[in-house]
Amino acid sequence: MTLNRRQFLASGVSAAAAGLLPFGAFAAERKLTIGALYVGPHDDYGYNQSHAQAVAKLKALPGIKVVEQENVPETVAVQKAMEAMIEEDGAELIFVTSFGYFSHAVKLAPKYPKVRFAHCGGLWQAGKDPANVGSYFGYIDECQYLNGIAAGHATKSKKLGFVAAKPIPQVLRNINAFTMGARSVNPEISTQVIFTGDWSMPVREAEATNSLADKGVDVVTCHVDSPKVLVETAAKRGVDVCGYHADQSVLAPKLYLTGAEWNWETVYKAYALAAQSGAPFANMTRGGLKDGFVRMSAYTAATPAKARTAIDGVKAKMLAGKFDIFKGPLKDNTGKEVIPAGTTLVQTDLKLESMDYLVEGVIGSTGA
Amino acid sequence: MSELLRERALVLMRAPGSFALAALPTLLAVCSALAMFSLFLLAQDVSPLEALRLMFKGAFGSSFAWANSLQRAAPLMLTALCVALPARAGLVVIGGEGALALGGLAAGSVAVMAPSLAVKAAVPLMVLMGALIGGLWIAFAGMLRQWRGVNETIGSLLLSYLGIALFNHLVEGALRDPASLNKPSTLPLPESWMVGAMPGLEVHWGFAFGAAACVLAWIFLRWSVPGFALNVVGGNVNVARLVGLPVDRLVIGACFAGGAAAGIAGAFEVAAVQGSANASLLSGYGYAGILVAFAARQNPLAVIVCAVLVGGIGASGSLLQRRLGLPDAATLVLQGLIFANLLAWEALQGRLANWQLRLSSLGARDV
Amino acid sequence: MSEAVVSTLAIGMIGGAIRVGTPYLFVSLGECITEKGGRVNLGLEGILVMGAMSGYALSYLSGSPWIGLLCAAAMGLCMGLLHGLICSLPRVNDIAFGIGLMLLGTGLAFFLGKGFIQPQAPQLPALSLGSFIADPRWRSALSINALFPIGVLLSLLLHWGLRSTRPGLALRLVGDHEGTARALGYPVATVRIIATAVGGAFAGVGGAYLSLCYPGSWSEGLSSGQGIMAVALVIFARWRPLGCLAAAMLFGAAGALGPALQSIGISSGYHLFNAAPYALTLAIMIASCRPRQTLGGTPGELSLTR
Amino acid sequence: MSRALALEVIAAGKSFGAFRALDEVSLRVKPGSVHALLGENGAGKSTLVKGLIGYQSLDQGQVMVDGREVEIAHPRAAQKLGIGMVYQHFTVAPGLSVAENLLLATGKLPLHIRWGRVRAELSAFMDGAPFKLALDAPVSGLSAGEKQKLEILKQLYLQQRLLILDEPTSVLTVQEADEVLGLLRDMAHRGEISVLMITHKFGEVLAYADEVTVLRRGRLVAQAPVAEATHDKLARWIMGEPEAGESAEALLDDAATRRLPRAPGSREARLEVDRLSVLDDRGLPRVHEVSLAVHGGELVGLAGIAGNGQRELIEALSGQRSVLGGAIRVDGLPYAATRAQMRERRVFSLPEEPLYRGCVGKLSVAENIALRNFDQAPIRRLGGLVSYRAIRAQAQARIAAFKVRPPLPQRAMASLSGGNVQRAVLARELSEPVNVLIAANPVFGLDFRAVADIHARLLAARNAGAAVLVASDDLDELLQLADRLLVIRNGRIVYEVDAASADRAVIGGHMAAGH
Repeated sequence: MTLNRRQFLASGVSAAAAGLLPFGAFAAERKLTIGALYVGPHDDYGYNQSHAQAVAKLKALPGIKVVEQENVPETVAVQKAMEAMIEEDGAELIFVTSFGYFSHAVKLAPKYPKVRFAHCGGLWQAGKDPANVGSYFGYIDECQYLNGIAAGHATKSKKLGFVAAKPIPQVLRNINAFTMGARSVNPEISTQVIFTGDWSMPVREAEATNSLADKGVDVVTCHVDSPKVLVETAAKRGVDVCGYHADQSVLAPKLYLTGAEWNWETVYKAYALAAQSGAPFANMTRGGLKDGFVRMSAYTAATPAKARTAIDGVKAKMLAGKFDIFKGPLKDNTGKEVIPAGTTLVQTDLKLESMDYLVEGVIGSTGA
Repeated sequence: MSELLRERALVLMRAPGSFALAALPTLLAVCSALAMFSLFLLAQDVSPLEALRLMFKGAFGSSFAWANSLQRAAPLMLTALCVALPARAGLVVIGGEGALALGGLAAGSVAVMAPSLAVKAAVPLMVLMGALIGGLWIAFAGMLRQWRGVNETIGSLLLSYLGIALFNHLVEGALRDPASLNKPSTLPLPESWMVGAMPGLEVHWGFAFGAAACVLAWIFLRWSVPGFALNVVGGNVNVARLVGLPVDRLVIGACFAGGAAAGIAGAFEVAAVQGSANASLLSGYGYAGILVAFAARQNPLAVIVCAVLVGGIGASGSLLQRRLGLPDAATLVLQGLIFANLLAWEALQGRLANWQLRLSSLGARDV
Repeated sequence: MSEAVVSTLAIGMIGGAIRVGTPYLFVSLGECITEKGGRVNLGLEGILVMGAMSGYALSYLSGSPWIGLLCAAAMGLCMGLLHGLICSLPRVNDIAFGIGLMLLGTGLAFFLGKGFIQPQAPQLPALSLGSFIADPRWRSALSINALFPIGVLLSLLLHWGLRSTRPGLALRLVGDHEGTARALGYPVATVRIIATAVGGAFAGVGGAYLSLCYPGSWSEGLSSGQGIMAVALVIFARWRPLGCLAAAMLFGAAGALGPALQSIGISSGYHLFNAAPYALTLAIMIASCRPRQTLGGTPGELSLTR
Repeated sequence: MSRALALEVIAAGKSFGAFRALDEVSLRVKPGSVHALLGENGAGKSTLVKGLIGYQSLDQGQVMVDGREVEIAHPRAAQKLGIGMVYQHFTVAPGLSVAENLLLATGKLPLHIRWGRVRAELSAFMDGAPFKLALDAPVSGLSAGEKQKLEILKQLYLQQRLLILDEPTSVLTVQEADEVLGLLRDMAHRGEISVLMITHKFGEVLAYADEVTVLRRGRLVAQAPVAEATHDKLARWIMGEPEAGESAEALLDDAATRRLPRAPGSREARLEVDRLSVLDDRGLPRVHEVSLAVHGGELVGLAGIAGNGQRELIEALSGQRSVLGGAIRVDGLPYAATRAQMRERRVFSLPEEPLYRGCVGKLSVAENIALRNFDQAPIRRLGGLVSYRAIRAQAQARIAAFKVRPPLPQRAMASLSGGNVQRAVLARELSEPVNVLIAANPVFGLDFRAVADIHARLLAARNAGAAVLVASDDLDELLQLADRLLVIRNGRIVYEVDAASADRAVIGGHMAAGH
């Protein structure tokens, strides 16, 4: 893990720059087939849909053809699906959108050195992993921090709820950011987390939302594949809700404070055009609000005015690159210091991608 | 009617698995299932001819397609044995998924317990551990049935759910490799332990192992003394007891063997595909194995063919999605149709056997 | 444990029993009817998923959740009818065909349901039974969907009907002893087909509960095996409709246990807590079954309990 | 006024493929009479009766009821005409109560059953019925005799005018049989019902029937008033002309209740049962601390009304049922019915209903014959594999020795006739020297020739020094075969007697006491 911030930015910028290139005659004429694999149904109102929508936008680009496959389990089926896209459809760029696909992409890449495998969420390591595998992800914890601010202003009981699938770093980072955002409003606020154990468990997610509401929680958010059930259940219980993955405001128009959304279009366009024009492949692409990888849902009538001001203030700082969420001193919820005073972990710091703690104010534990 | 002709009819009737009798309804079932599927596609404004052509191409149309189908078939053969072996003793076991998960976990934990083992010892040890744990899990369902009278279909399913919960609990807890960040897994196997592809093929050794297991199972059931005994137990348990066969031991043994097969499937998923035990093992191979076993009428040799067919359907689904934009569920629909048709046409097979019975009993009367 | 913790847990379990248990109630009543006639339908899982999808789709398309519910019931009826008809053919194994139906129903529902994951369909209304209670949490726990009282009524009705109506007695006879039923001139196959179809309709309604009440939307992960578990529930309900009611509630409460425990701070081992319903079912079956003897109340013609 | 029904069948015929099961059979049951229908198995009795009650249609022939021609296409149609059938195999639903079974039998249930009114009606009927049963008792808890009574009660409750009884006394004690048949005859003679009774037992025909019809091979052989019939005449009608080498008299000797000659036995106990207790299928104790001993060269008969624990006892001895308490010893050593013990101590069994309890229907005759020794050389070859050639060779020899028809070892067991299934089972169980033999209802449902053959083999085993225990529902069979008789009632041995000095009536009394 030797990447420093500059390298990150460089790769991110090159990708972004490619996206901004005017469509030259050369680029437009070169035909490119792009493959995309999703772990769930591509219209799940959540994670997979956020990817599929961005991929769909690529279809409009000249010379680009898209082949997709959904519900691909993280088994040998992934390798075979990718291979089939390459062998049968001539795909040259493949978006491998589930975290669990990473090892399969790494395994297959050496066999097809000319094909670019862009994987969502993985940790590509120079020297270890093949050069034609790349990883992209967005700092959606920034949005969750802003969600937290909205929640902090909206809550009366000082109790927030978070329904999460599994205690893994990406999820923990979101829970922590959400909690820290809320506690920046009022340090008495706590977040109760409930793990459902898997990415798509509608009944259990609804049940978790209900038990949170029973406990007096009055704002909930989540990190599961499809937040639809959570948002609808919250709406039934009259509990405020912050969205995730995509804009779910129509599901609870009176209670939807705001939401953390992916904006993969930026990333995908950059990758597609780079592949089309033969520009170098960005092996490690990361970006947050500033880079347009993620965005916030529009405010609704439910968003308190105070929250809007506070969010806008922090957001401006984030967009200027002047806001760091995780900085010392920071304690976890067992009282252990996880970031010493004086240390600041900037968003690109890889330590954040292996987060294994819940910060002070979160009720819950990281063990299974 | 001549004695010779009658004898031949009787031989046919005697072995319900015999080729002539088994092949006709199977063929008709597949045809009618494809016809229904075509109608379904027509209703979706999709050309059935094009779809079927693509399916064939995706499943068996090229060497790549073959490799794709065979690769998918590898775990299915073993999980199908998890149904077919106990079925010989008259049990319907549907809990292979849990046995596969725990077998995979056992295999993966070998890397945790003894990471410095030599390859030659490690891979057999992983397979053995997988077999042992998977076998014990299904054997437990057999024990519950024999000793407590708990229906094995429900019992094995519940045990499967419990096994999966235990699997998740351990993979995300005690056995988790701290370095497995966003995908909780056990410690990855050393690179050298990974089971590779068979020479000249892009199919891992799990396929050969599965096929060999099926052949062995067939020989065992058909020719061995315990296999014969198992057949008696499955045929009439009262008689098995009458002639003093150790019924409980045979039934539990068959369950153990079946569970061991599923556990080995899990071990190969770990050793040849995943490189560690993680939630990706839970991808439905155990349930698909039920389909394969019933389609094969619980005959281990037919299991090989059916597993390749089901693997082929899975492989072809990819092309249907990419070329025709059909949802992945299209293959589920086709699988369901084939399965339902196979069972419905079973009735025809019964009628065929009846005709032959009538034919032969007419002849027998003047003996 | 403090009083607040206890009341949170109690509310969670009682509310959960009703919320999570209702689909189990419908499916197990359906399976109870089917098995009383001497057949097993493992395909209820597929029917449930199909019912959930079609109910949701029709509710969305028509704007009326009740039309959706009817459609789910009709869909269940048709699929149950199919099971009943096919299993009446000689040599067709009902357990195996059920597995086929499960695959087929799930596949069709996923295939045809793609377009209905996104839209929001009108939901069935809820009855506020607890409007006199001040505590909003109790109010919410007792804000019960219309289908739950219907399910309770149906189980009472079935309890009475199986004993005191002609169809009920005929059904039990057919399931108990085929030869006798034949000798008495009852149309065995017809009775079973009707029972399987009606059982399918119940399962369809159970599915509609999932998509139109709770959790109240259609997605491919909606069912987590409620259809198959119902078969186990019926066994330990001893084929009694009121037993099904109790078993479904117990199972629902056990299903609510995992999230409820986490909400009061017991968070480790949630995978195991979430498996509580299965452990509970298995424990009860182990406790109540005896080797080589049939349970009291077992329909004599049932292939499941040979 | 006579309610009893007059039935006439004219030229009934039925074929199964090329096989003529019923050929131009005519029959007349006079109103208010008891009519016996006699014949060997396969003589066409059940085909005729099934046609009469609409269970299976006849190909030709007319049925006249009270002088009018009727069409009976369905059991309901027969019921409407007042014809009721009492089956040999019970047609009661064991999971339902007596009251529910009676009510269901009426076939015209109201949509809503008002149990209050129905119960009152049933109680009133029960008060006037010839035998009494508790209305709320689940039928599964009734004894075989009680079930048989329930069958008859069903028809009486329906106020049927003609009762067809299929071997009505096969599960009843002597006293019960006398009681039931006596009551039915009295009802008939009072003009309340007519009775058509299928039976094997000459005694019943001669004692209770007014007229008798005899069928053989689908043809009518004789129809006569019982007053004109004798024991010998009936036998000759049933058996037909004697075949070469055997006289009708010889066959009759076997069939008569005459004790067969026997060699003296040894006095060493081969099979000992000590305070044995066994549970039934419902988990209730059915055999209570039974003790008994069978000596070498002795044939012990176990008499009892079906359902008194003899089945559970025999199953426990044969290894088909686990033992709750007590001990079994063979040759003085503890015996747990394991395969090794069975082989070493040469213990063999002839279970009742051999097709369902004695062999595997889907396996071949050869494989079934090999069930005792497939794990022994020469069938077991090197490497633990089974030699199908050896199985076939063994089967061919034994099929020839036991005259199994057809003599095709590869044929599926389920396709054989009842007598041949039993012969195949005998070929498996009696081909090797026998030390202990346990048999249950060994000739149930078989015809005279098969019965004689199997009885001879049982006695041969006894004469060769084996300890033989035979349980049978047919007391006459036991009186004919056994050296000593035990009576089992309610799971206990209640009476023991030397067969030579046994008195039928006394034994019957012990079988029935308390019922």
